[in-house]
Amino acid sequence: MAAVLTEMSYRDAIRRAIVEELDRDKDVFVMGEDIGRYQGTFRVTEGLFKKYNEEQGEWRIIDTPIVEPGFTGIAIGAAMAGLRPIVEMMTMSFSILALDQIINHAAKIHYMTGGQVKVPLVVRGPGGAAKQLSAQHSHSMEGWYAHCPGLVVLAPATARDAYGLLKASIRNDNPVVFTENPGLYTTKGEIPDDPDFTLPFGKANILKEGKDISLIGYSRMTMLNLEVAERLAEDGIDAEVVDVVSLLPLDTETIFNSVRKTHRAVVVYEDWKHGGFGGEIASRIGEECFDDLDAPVVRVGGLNVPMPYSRVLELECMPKVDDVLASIYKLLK
Amino acid sequence: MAAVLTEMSYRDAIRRAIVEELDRDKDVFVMGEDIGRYQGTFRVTEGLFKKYNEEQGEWRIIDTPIVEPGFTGIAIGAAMAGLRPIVEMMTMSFSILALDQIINHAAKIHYMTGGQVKVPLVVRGPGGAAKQLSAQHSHSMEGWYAHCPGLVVLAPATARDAYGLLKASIRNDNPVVFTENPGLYTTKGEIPDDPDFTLPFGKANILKEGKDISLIGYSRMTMLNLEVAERLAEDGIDAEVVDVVSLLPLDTETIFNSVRKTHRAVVVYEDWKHGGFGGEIASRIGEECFDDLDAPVVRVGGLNVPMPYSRVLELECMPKVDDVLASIYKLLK
Amino acid sequence: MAKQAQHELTESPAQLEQFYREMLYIRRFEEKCNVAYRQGLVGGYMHVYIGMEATAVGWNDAIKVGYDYVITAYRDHAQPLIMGSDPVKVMAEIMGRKDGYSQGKGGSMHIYDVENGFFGGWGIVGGHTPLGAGLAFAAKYRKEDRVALCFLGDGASNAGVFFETLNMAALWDLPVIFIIENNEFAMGTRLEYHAADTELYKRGEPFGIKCERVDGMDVLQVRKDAQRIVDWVRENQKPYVVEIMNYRFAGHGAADNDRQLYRTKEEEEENEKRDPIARLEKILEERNVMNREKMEAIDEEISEKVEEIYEAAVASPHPDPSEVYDHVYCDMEPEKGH
Amino acid sequence: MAKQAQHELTESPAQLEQFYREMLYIRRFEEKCNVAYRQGLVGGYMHVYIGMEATAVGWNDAIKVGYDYVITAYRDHAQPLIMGSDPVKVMAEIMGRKDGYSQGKGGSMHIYDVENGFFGGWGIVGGHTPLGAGLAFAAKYRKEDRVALCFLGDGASNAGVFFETLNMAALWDLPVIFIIENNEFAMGTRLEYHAADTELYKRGEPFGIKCERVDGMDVLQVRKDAQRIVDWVRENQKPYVVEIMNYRFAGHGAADNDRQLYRTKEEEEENEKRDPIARLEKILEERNVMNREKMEAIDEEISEKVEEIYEAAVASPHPDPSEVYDHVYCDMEPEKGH
Ligand SMILES: Cc1ncc(C[n+]2csc(CCOP(=O)(O)OP(=O)(O)O)c2C)c(N)n1
Ligand SMILES: Cc1ncc(C[n+]2csc(CCOP(=O)(O)OP(=O)(O)O)c2C)c(N)n1
Ligand SMILES: [Mg+2]
Ligand SMILES: [Mg+2]
Repeated sequence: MAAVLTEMSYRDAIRRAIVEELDRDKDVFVMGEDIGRYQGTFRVTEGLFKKYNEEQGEWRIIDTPIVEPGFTGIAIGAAMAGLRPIVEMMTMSFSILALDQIINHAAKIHYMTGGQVKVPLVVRGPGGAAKQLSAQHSHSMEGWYAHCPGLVVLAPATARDAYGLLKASIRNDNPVVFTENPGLYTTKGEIPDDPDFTLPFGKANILKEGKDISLIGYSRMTMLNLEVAERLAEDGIDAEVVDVVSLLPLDTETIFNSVRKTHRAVVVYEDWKHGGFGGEIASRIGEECFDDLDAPVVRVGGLNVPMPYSRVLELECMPKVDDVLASIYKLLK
Repeated sequence: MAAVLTEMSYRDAIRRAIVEELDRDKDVFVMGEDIGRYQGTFRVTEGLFKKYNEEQGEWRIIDTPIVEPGFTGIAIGAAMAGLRPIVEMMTMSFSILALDQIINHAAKIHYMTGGQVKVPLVVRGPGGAAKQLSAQHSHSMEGWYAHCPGLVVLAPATARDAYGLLKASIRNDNPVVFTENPGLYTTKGEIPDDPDFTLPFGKANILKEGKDISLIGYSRMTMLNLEVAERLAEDGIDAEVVDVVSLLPLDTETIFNSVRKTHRAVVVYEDWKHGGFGGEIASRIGEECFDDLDAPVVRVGGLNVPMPYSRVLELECMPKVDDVLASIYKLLK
Repeated sequence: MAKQAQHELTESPAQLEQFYREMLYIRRFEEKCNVAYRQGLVGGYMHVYIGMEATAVGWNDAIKVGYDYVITAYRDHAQPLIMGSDPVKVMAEIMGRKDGYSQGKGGSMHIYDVENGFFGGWGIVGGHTPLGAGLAFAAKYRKEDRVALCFLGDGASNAGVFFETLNMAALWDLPVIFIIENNEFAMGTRLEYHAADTELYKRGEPFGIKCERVDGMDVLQVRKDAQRIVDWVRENQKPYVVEIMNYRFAGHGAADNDRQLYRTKEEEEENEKRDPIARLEKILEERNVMNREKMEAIDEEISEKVEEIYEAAVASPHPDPSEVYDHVYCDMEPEKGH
Repeated sequence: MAKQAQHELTESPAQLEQFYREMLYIRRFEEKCNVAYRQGLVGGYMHVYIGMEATAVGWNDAIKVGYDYVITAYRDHAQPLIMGSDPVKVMAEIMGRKDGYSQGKGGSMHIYDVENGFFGGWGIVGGHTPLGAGLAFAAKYRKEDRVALCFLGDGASNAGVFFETLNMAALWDLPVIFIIENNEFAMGTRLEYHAADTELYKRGEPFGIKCERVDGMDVLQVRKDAQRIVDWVRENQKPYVVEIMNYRFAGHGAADNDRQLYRTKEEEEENEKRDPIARLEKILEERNVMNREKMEAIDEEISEKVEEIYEAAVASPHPDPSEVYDHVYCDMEPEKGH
């Protein structure tokens, strides 16, 4: 029974997932800055306040003051009592203020209580740089989150994954950090017309098969890698594109199998290179696929500088197709 | 002209560094919770309040309310105006509350102002697990900090390094995160009797030379590696112990040179293994020493679980000599 | 200053005896914890409630235990004991044993008994205050009339997240009561060195939250204030801030051996005169509820009970190393190994 | 509500003209920024000060520019313009050019002119408030009599770190003035949806900080209040909280095209009647300081000046890609490459 598919944007897929889960379960609610009456800065929550609060007279879409630690904590407390909050961070950069709540509280509660308390919380929002938002608004936080046991950390690149994984996250009893990306909101994908469609955590995708080299990334960098693969194809190089999707848990098997086939790997991430999550992926490959590698595992990351405002400088910071190609050609030489 | 050496504990070395710099420069002051009248939870600041505030009538040692974001921010503001604050975090775990101030502000100010403003700030305190402090008090934060450009991140293992590097940090115009370790405070070392002794950032140390394998770590894990090396020596394996000391900047040359000599490397860190800083070190070695490696670079890290209270479980979480040995023997097989 | 207690003779002898038993139970339990700590049976940080007993006892009597929510910081042994939790599981947790409420994963600072509505047990100063509001949020969201009690220290009342929480609690009319236990110290720092204005109840004012300062050393007065406030909050569905004046007789934590760095012996002795247990004993005598002999008998009974709890906890095994991976996730395994 | 202005005839004609010129300068400059944004010469987030000019102008006139410290959030173009900063460097920074104050690294939200005592320019709501106190801390530490002005929004006044800062500012007697610019909105959220009590000045009260609400649309009144408060703080070496009532005529940022989601057209029109520039124009006429013709001439002059600033900024080159590594550290090179 093949599901009917509808084409929609990454943003609409996320909104559909939220609406379906709000309709399905009264315990689900949404909380964040400017998400209700103002419809959300990135318009992900458009129409929700009208539908639930105004038309249905419910208290489901909750505009908060600009206090990330406080409202995240309230959401966690509500989750401890059995509700299922979806917290929007206007940008993931601002979640740095709520790390104590997310890491020291949400992520550890199930453990510290010896399993007495569950925290069915989703923290979602756009991560990484957008366009000229400068140093304080352009953080990639997912690498930090992926370091913290007790969390599930997702960074889907496609509308379909965003849809299926967000639904799974809302239904899941663990705290989930769900990173979107401003550059992905308008990309399109096909979504199954099935309100019970969910996807499992910890599953990487092969978006393009290939035999010569594995291009490994997540979120917007997966889209970059698809471009890189096209450019490589012009030179007769057949690249495989591995979309990591889930940083914690990490699907090492899919990654290792790809590298065992291609014998070469490049890991691409937008975040600052030094100490970023690409190091985790690369060192895993280095350790587990040592005998399969024909070349060193190369990482391509963001420049190790605070994000500058100037577009010229900003573009310099983020990995581009040519940066990845340059590393690959160095590798193949 | 060989300097006269005095033997003292890691804790006393840090205190001496602080006192000498307080005496040297009126712009230096110390701020933190219970550091003054109460002498500091780990007694690092013992006697300072009495000496400066009571006897000399100065306002140099400042007890704060328990508000890490607020007092760190005040210290940063004071640094912007040219003062040189030393902020003690009662434990580095609590600095998670101040990350917005340290990362979004201190680390980026010089850049965002185009060089107009300097932030000569030191944030120091014990990092990592002590003994049964449970999940919320046992964080290793240095890996996160080392990810952030604009910061200098140090994690000295010896009293001498702690002394020389802390003095350098206080005199330096960049924000420095200086991680101590509760398990190191009572360890002893020899300190040069020279009030102008400082050490450069970005310099790893070879604490024991060897030719068969490189044991790479920092802070308390360097001491563990020395023990591992002794055990290996019993089996005729000659290990080299590399103390990384400085995570940002990272002295890759010393690390690479060691691996190029030994052809094998183990990276040991106390922090959660997944996404920890060991990944950065291991993936660098994998990339730059590919042809020199006779075996995969292995990482030994803390278990990926929130720190449990029970001593039995806590010991299970932290890397132990036998864990490192087990990885090495697997590698050598 | 705190309003003076006026003892109207409203409490029944049974009730008075119950308060006495509960306070004494906490006192003897905490003393035993101190013994266990000195014996090396407890590690890490442990903070006892000695001197502050009237606060927990008075408030606990004013709520619907098992229905209402209670949350506090790391000084968290007292509440579960009088909420009907299994005391062996409390003591075993403090010792990090398998029979503890968190099977040894939490320890002294992280006690939870969720079935009874006790939500812990938190180590980050101020960090649990939004959680308390979140519990009240859930009650309101579900249109239940539960009330949440959120205890915090004078030191914690400076935390930014507490003020953020106050604003939202008022903005959304959450039925949460913040009980600032002003025991005059935040670890080694005196109240006047950490709070610009030492009348901490005022922190509710800029948010239009009803707030007041009350006495915390006379359990009868505590009980009356508590009932009045709990009823008001349940009825009006709005938050409340209470500053309750008590005092900790012990050090900050079991490892704090330097009380003289922040307070004098004379000050301690002066405050010991405020001992809530001695105070109730006087009332019990005055009202002819019981005589000293009866009190001693009760004390002996409770001390024996505490001894049994201690023995049972000591007999509980340590967790098996393999349990280290349990409860990292619900229904998911974490990745294993170093 | 805000105290009513009583115009005593104390300002000299020259002073009145100066206020007029400064407000108009800000207005025209900001309008030009909007043009530049629409032309694609400015990217990211840009927040203009249109409607709020009287606040910056009145306060700036009350301090010792270049000696006292000034810090604000991301709505930061106005202050440097009237503090004597190089306007081309301001506009160039907004456009991300090499001649900008931060050589294009900061952009609209991060303008700094430290020589003149202007310390920015910050993007994290509330995050700069402890920095403001820290500047005052430095003044006190050095026994200088500088005062720090820290501007923040109504939305920012909910931030926890702001309350932490208030407590310490009062505890340590820091000469800092927190000026809460209550423009009735935090982005798309009305005051009453984000603040439980909309009288924001009260937030100083629990710390014993002197605080009051003042009018922010009449520059003469602003100037008087500012001088009184700055003098008091300099004299008494204590913090102060001022809530100043103003209104932003524009959207939150240049990208905010949906003002009708949070306020009506009628409301906007009603508030336009409060326009501080029109208000001063009326006073200028009433007091015979200048006539409409003179005002138009000044406007023309200023508009031309702004045009020149704009042209000069546009002519400034973009930074060279290699500059991306400059100023990550003082006296240290960062590691390079992807
Ligand atoms: C964020 C944070 N900073 C510091 C600490 C260390 N610490 C634990 S308890 C405490 C004092 C708290 O005092 P108070 O809130 O008055 O509670 P009391 O201990 O008196 O019950 C401190 C500083 C901590 N646990 N969390
Ligand atoms: C911590 C944080 N959360 C969210 C944002 C996004 N944001 C930028 S400005 C703003 C509104 C602030 O309003 P207010 O403080 O009243 O200042 P105004 O814009 O009115 O001058 C928001 C939500 C941010 N910059 N920082
Ligand atoms: Mg206290
Ligand atoms: Mg505003």
